[in-house]
Amino acid sequence: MGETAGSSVQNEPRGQDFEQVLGQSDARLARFEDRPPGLIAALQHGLHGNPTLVPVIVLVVAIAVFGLIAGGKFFSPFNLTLILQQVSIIGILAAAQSLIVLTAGIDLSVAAIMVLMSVIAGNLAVFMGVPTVLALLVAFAGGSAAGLMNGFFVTKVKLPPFITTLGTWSIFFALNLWLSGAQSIRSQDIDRNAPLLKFWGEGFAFFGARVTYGSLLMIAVFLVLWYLLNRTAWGRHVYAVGDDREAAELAGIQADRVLLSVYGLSGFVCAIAAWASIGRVGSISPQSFYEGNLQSITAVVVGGISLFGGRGSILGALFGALIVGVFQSGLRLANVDVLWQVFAIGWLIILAVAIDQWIRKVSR
Amino acid sequence: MGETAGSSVQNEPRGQDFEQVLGQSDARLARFEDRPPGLIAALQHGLHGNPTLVPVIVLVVAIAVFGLIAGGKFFSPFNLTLILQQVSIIGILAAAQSLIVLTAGIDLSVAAIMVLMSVIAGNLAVFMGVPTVLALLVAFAGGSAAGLMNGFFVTKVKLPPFITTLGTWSIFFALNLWLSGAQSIRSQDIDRNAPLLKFWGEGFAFFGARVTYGSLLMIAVFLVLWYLLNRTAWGRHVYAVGDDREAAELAGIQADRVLLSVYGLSGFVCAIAAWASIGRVGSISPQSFYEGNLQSITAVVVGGISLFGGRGSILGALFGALIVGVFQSGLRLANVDVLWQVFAIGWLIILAVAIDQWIRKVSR
Amino acid sequence: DVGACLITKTDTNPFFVKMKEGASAKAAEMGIALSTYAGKIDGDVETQIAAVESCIAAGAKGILITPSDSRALAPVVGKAREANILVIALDTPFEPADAADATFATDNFMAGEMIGKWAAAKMGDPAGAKIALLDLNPSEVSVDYLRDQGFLQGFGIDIKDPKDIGDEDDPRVVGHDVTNGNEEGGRTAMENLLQKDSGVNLVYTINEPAAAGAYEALKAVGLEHQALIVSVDGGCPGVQNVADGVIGATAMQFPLLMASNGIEAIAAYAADGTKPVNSEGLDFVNTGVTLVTDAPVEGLPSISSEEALHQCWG
Amino acid sequence: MSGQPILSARGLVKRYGRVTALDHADFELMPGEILAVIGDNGAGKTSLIKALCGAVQPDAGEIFLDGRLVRFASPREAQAAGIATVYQTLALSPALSIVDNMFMGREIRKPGLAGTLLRALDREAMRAFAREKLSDLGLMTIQNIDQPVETLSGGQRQGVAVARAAAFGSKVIILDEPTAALGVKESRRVLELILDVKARGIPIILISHNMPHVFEVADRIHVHRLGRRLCVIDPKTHTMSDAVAYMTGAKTPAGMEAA
Amino acid sequence: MSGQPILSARGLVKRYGRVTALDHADFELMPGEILAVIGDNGAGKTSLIKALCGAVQPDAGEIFLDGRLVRFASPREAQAAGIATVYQTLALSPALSIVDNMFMGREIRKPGLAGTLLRALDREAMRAFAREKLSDLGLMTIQNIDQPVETLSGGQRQGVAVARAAAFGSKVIILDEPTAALGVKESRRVLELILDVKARGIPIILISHNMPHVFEVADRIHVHRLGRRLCVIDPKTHTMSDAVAYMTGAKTPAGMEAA
Ligand SMILES: Nc1ncnc2c1ncn2[C@@H]1O[C@H](COP(=O)(O)OP(=O)(O)OP(=O)(O)O)[C@@H](O)[C@H]1O
Ligand SMILES: Nc1ncnc2c1ncn2[C@@H]1O[C@H](COP(=O)(O)OP(=O)(O)OP(=O)(O)O)[C@@H](O)[C@H]1O
Ligand SMILES: O[C@@H]1[C@@H](O)[C@H](O)OC[C@H]1O
Ligand SMILES: [Mg+2]
Ligand SMILES: [Mg+2]
Repeated sequence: MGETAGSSVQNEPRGQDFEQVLGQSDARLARFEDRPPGLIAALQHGLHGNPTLVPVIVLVVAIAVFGLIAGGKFFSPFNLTLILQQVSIIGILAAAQSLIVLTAGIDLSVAAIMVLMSVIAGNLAVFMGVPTVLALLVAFAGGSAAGLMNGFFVTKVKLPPFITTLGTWSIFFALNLWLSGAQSIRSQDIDRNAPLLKFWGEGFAFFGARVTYGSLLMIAVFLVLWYLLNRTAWGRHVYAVGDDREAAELAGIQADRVLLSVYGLSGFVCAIAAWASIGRVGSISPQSFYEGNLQSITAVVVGGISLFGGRGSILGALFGALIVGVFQSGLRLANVDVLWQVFAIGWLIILAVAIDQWIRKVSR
Repeated sequence: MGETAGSSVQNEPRGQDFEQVLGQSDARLARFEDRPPGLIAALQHGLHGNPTLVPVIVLVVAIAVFGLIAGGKFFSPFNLTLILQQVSIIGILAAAQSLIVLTAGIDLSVAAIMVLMSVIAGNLAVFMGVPTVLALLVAFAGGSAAGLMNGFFVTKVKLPPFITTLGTWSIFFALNLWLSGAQSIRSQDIDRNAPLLKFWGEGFAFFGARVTYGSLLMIAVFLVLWYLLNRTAWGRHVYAVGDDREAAELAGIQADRVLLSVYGLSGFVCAIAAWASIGRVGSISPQSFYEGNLQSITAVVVGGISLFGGRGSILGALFGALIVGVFQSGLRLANVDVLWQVFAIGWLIILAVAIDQWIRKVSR
Repeated sequence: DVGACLITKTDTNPFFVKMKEGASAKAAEMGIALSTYAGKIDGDVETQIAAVESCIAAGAKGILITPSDSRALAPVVGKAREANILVIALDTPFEPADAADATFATDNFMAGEMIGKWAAAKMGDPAGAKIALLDLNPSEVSVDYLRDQGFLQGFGIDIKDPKDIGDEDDPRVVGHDVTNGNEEGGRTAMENLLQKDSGVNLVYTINEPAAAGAYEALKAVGLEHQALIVSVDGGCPGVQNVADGVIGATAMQFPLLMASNGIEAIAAYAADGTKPVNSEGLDFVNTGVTLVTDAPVEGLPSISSEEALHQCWG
Repeated sequence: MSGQPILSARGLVKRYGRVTALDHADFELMPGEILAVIGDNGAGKTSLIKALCGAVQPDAGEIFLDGRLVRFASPREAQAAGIATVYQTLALSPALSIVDNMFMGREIRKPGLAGTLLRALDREAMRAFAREKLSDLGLMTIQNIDQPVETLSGGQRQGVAVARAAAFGSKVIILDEPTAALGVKESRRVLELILDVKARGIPIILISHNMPHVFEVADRIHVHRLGRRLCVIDPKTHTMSDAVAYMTGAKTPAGMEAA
Repeated sequence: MSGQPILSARGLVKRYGRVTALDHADFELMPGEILAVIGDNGAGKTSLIKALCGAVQPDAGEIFLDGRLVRFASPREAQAAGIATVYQTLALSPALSIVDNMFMGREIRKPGLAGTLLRALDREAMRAFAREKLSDLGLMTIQNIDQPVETLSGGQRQGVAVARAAAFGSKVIILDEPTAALGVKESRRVLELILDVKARGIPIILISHNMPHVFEVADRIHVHRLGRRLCVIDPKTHTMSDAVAYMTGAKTPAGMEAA
């Protein structure tokens, strides 16, 4: 490169006159301070650094309060593990939902995918003589395909996720009715022909507690997804796309591929939920979980994951599902009417997210 | 200000040397061209300038197609005005929903507010002897208050609208069941004690057509809101807040006040829908319109209003509601199973918004 | 040619699917053009109203409808009748019942009473009962309270207001919970009530899917032999569950019969304008209920599950 | 320069989490002057002017307008008091038209009943006014005044924001790096506009990293460093090198109006 | 300067609705050179470089890298070909940390099974590398390398984006107004970095409105006007006044390498 001269003269001070003093400049730019002002502010700051703690604290407080109101029955190992069983399906759906929400989407079709896949696996294994393992593989493939279909509309046709899944929800719902003829598959028929479908309903007991494999499955799903999201490049890309899709694309992320993978994985997780739901419910019912879509969203937001994407830990959704479960169990044991249970869950959603907002306010 | 000298010397060329040539500079900055390249592209460009045309065209095409499929029955003046009646309630709800969507929000509670207000007005006027006009005023006040409650959480507590209305939906639903005891108020009882409640169900007939005042009310609601949004400062502020809230605030718009007014007005419009629904249904049913929230959103998105806020005309929601109505009527008359109706509506949502996206792509 | 409409509450419930089958078969047999409609979910009043209007627009001769809301659908069927269309309520009566030209239905209160009486007789010692009631949903619609209250009355419990679920104060009632009429809800509700009192030994369920869910919950904690489950419906899977010992007794209804009778009535009306007449002393045509159990008790006529399997929902 | 400052502040503090963006900063703007604010990236210049115009609420400190203690809860209140600001991020609504943006919050209503009763906007009047203001700035190369702001280039948007502030600021105009995205020609126009505004007697706060620009137009230069005012220098008695040396910490000011 | 251009384009056209942002623009970048691109606001500079690096798809025209016709469907493809770009809008994810942003799309995995099978990230290695690159740029005043980018000042963010491009661009580095938001000191560092990169033999495209900077570092200056290349001038034989006159249309270039 010897021949290129340019206008910059080597080894001499460069730039305009006034820049010659820069050599002595100081490196400090801003002051930092470590002591937050008050007590509440200290709490706020502490939680701000660790926002996943918020749902954990809400959960602990809720358990404590209902322990006081509803008494010993609530606190029994049996009841606490029962809550775990009762939230396991909505919990797994909430994990699938979280993936979408982290990309700034929302999925109104998760429960519809799940029910459709349980109907498919059930019909194949129980009535059509297909080996159970194969039937399950078909359901997994089907769930992933349903997710990818959502992902296709979101990425290639550029439809907003809300609209896409509002549409596919109807589509999956209709297919489900069509395939099942609105008929449930009975527990006894499953036991006879495809007991493996009910695997996740089994479990073990100790000291009065009863833990089903389904509950453990839910926890495992969350841990695996947490690892993928936080410890792999793929996970970082998911957060980046959710945070600012255009910026991520300019930075070289193939946002469409990332989104497709997220939707596909989410559909796969819905198929896992489908399997688990057969164990939980005992039979395969095309009519169940009609409100599962909104319930999974409730768990996600109560768990502090931002609907704007890119912010929040997927573990929050686990705690969110547990909080809702604890609430419902506590209210029931306290003999509150279903009506007022619905009412209370409404306030829970508002309150939980309000606390979360308060914590986040620190940085504004 | 004679004493201030500064460093700028008056009446002499200012700035750095190289800027002295600026006097002769040319004013053109970019070239414009008026002839778009191809035929489809020309259509795309034409629609791009007038995006509200898109739902109008979809509507016309849908009417034509169903006219062919379902034949004369579909095309009768009776059926066409019937469609107008059938969409009137979801139409008015869609108007309320549009207001929220234009501010980049979404309202899952519009139908719940409507049903609650019809129950309140009905109980007061039919059973508690309150003069009907007063009962209606209470409902209007109640609807506005319910809207303002949503607005309060959105602006003051800074909750996302989706979450707020997911919560208040449960709350309004529970209140509705509580107040009504889940009992519908019978048509005969309304006729006897408060016939005014059913006013919007009346109408007039000509050449086989039957137009109810409720259908006209829907159109009037849209026209008034269109005027407010497009011809007043308030409307411009609504769009600005929906487009970029922070920018609007820095520009001096009190975003919170604008949002509160939008939510309050939206609740008021839900109360109008409540009154209209009594005329339409003939009785007051606390269980009706359970899916009205999602249906109003469907109308809004099929009508081309962006869920990201700040873009789209409220008239789009009117056409959106009509498109859905035409679809359902056409499919029913063509004897298509509900199952496949649900399926078709799913695809309609996806298709309508896909066309809209294609039009908008021009500018990217 | 004669046109008729069948409008059911939903398409997601086998009960209505059966009804549709019955109506379609009969209509085909009698040369009637049948259009079928349904709401998307239970309580979907708007869709049913729109369906009635479409039937009026299409010039149907008769409408068979299971109203999602007994009161809310009355005005629109009134319009249909003004247009000289025969309106027959199936399964769920209107309020008032004469809003329709006729009603072909099960007596739901009686269905409840039947299984209540059976349970009381079967248990031998009704005083030691601990009863869990698994109802439909928070709305407390008429089938819901009629069956629930009928059951309690049949069992011998003072039900106070017969339209209000849960206002009784008999200590034998452990509690009520809602199931949405499906297995998942049945299971969760049963778990919840077991939490209140693990000694539950009698379970009333709104329908057979809820019963199946309740059984799963009991089985999970090894209490399936402690509690007796009773239900209403008589769907084939339900009857099978009676055979399998999941359900102790169920009250069978006849949706197919309701539907085919309905179609016949429309054909008759189209032919010479005759309208069906109500059963003696009732404001509806009782299509009957039959108790199905493999453990018959004294004084209560019943059929076995084996017999029932031949006529389930026929 | 003498008399009472028109806008001043004492001891402003603003913390963001653990970062102290403003650390007991003082500030003074004299009537009719152009005050430049210079400082390294992150020194707290933007935080300072946001505190002055109500866009953020300082954690401590006082602000005085015309000698009276004020507290602006929102940018609107500051605007109502006559302080117009062009933010670094521009504060324009991308989907709205140029006219709509220029008049945001200050719309003109039709005369007569249409305006008072029906609250109808006078769109023609607004268009005409906007066209005039943009021409003043030499920005009428923009083809269509009704086109959405999102279709403009970065520089054109900056022009719209500056034109808005110049049109509506009555007491103080604050410009946060108004020429950062502008070309040579466009920057020149903005500088001229600043001098015009000053000639109308309205004082200006100008944040800029461009030393030639600062030294050309400023009457005084506020040097900001580590969240507070380090010193105020007079461009006639100091060189650009001095300014840069103070601002970067290469030299410490001695014997001058220190903060 | 001789031989074959490393990156070149012929007849690029890009229309946005009715605006023609690129109007048969030509472009040439020679190996090892710093090519400045100057032009009025809205002249189409950003559109030009976005077309070159795959961020927008031109409606017509051809692009050549190393003499071979290329077509980049996305920025990723251009990056894979060795073209790193710092966009005017920065392209950072606000909620993610500085490290995450620097390595976006180029993450380092742990050695061994953890990396290949479990695909675990090597976060320590990434942190160390990021710290080093930021120190090179004098940006290690940033307190915590794991802090989210949204907590940085505008200037600090620019620094992160430049550091990323400098660290990963292997064939061509494109900088769209990299110093626009930067202070005097920070701008100087960026200019030095540009010269460093050039010394490593990597050619650079620099868009800037700052004439002193352009004339200081550029080997050749591409003057863009009305969506196309007007001319290319040599900073050693032309003055800043010439450049400004061409770019603003005050003078028409004669007898030179016209487009
Ligand atoms: N919203 C925020 N959250 C957290 N930290 C912030 C926020 N805004 C500013 N800061 C921090 O406060 C300090 C001052 O920022 P400020 O934007 O005022 O600097 P500046 O002098 O305007 O810099 P520049 O010249 O780069 O615009 C910086 O360290 C910045 O990181
Ligand atoms: N996405 C877009 N939609 C519509 N018009 C656009 C778009 N992007 C750019 N333009 C138009 O294209 C022309 C060129 O814009 P471009 O951003 O390339 O200019 P530039 O030379 O980079 O300007 P600056 O120096 O202000 O950054 C401008 O008239 C601009 O308004
Ligand atoms: O009678 C019907 C019942 O059998 C079904 O299960 O739910 C709806 C009822 O109307
Ligand atoms: Mg700043
Ligand atoms: Mg540019």
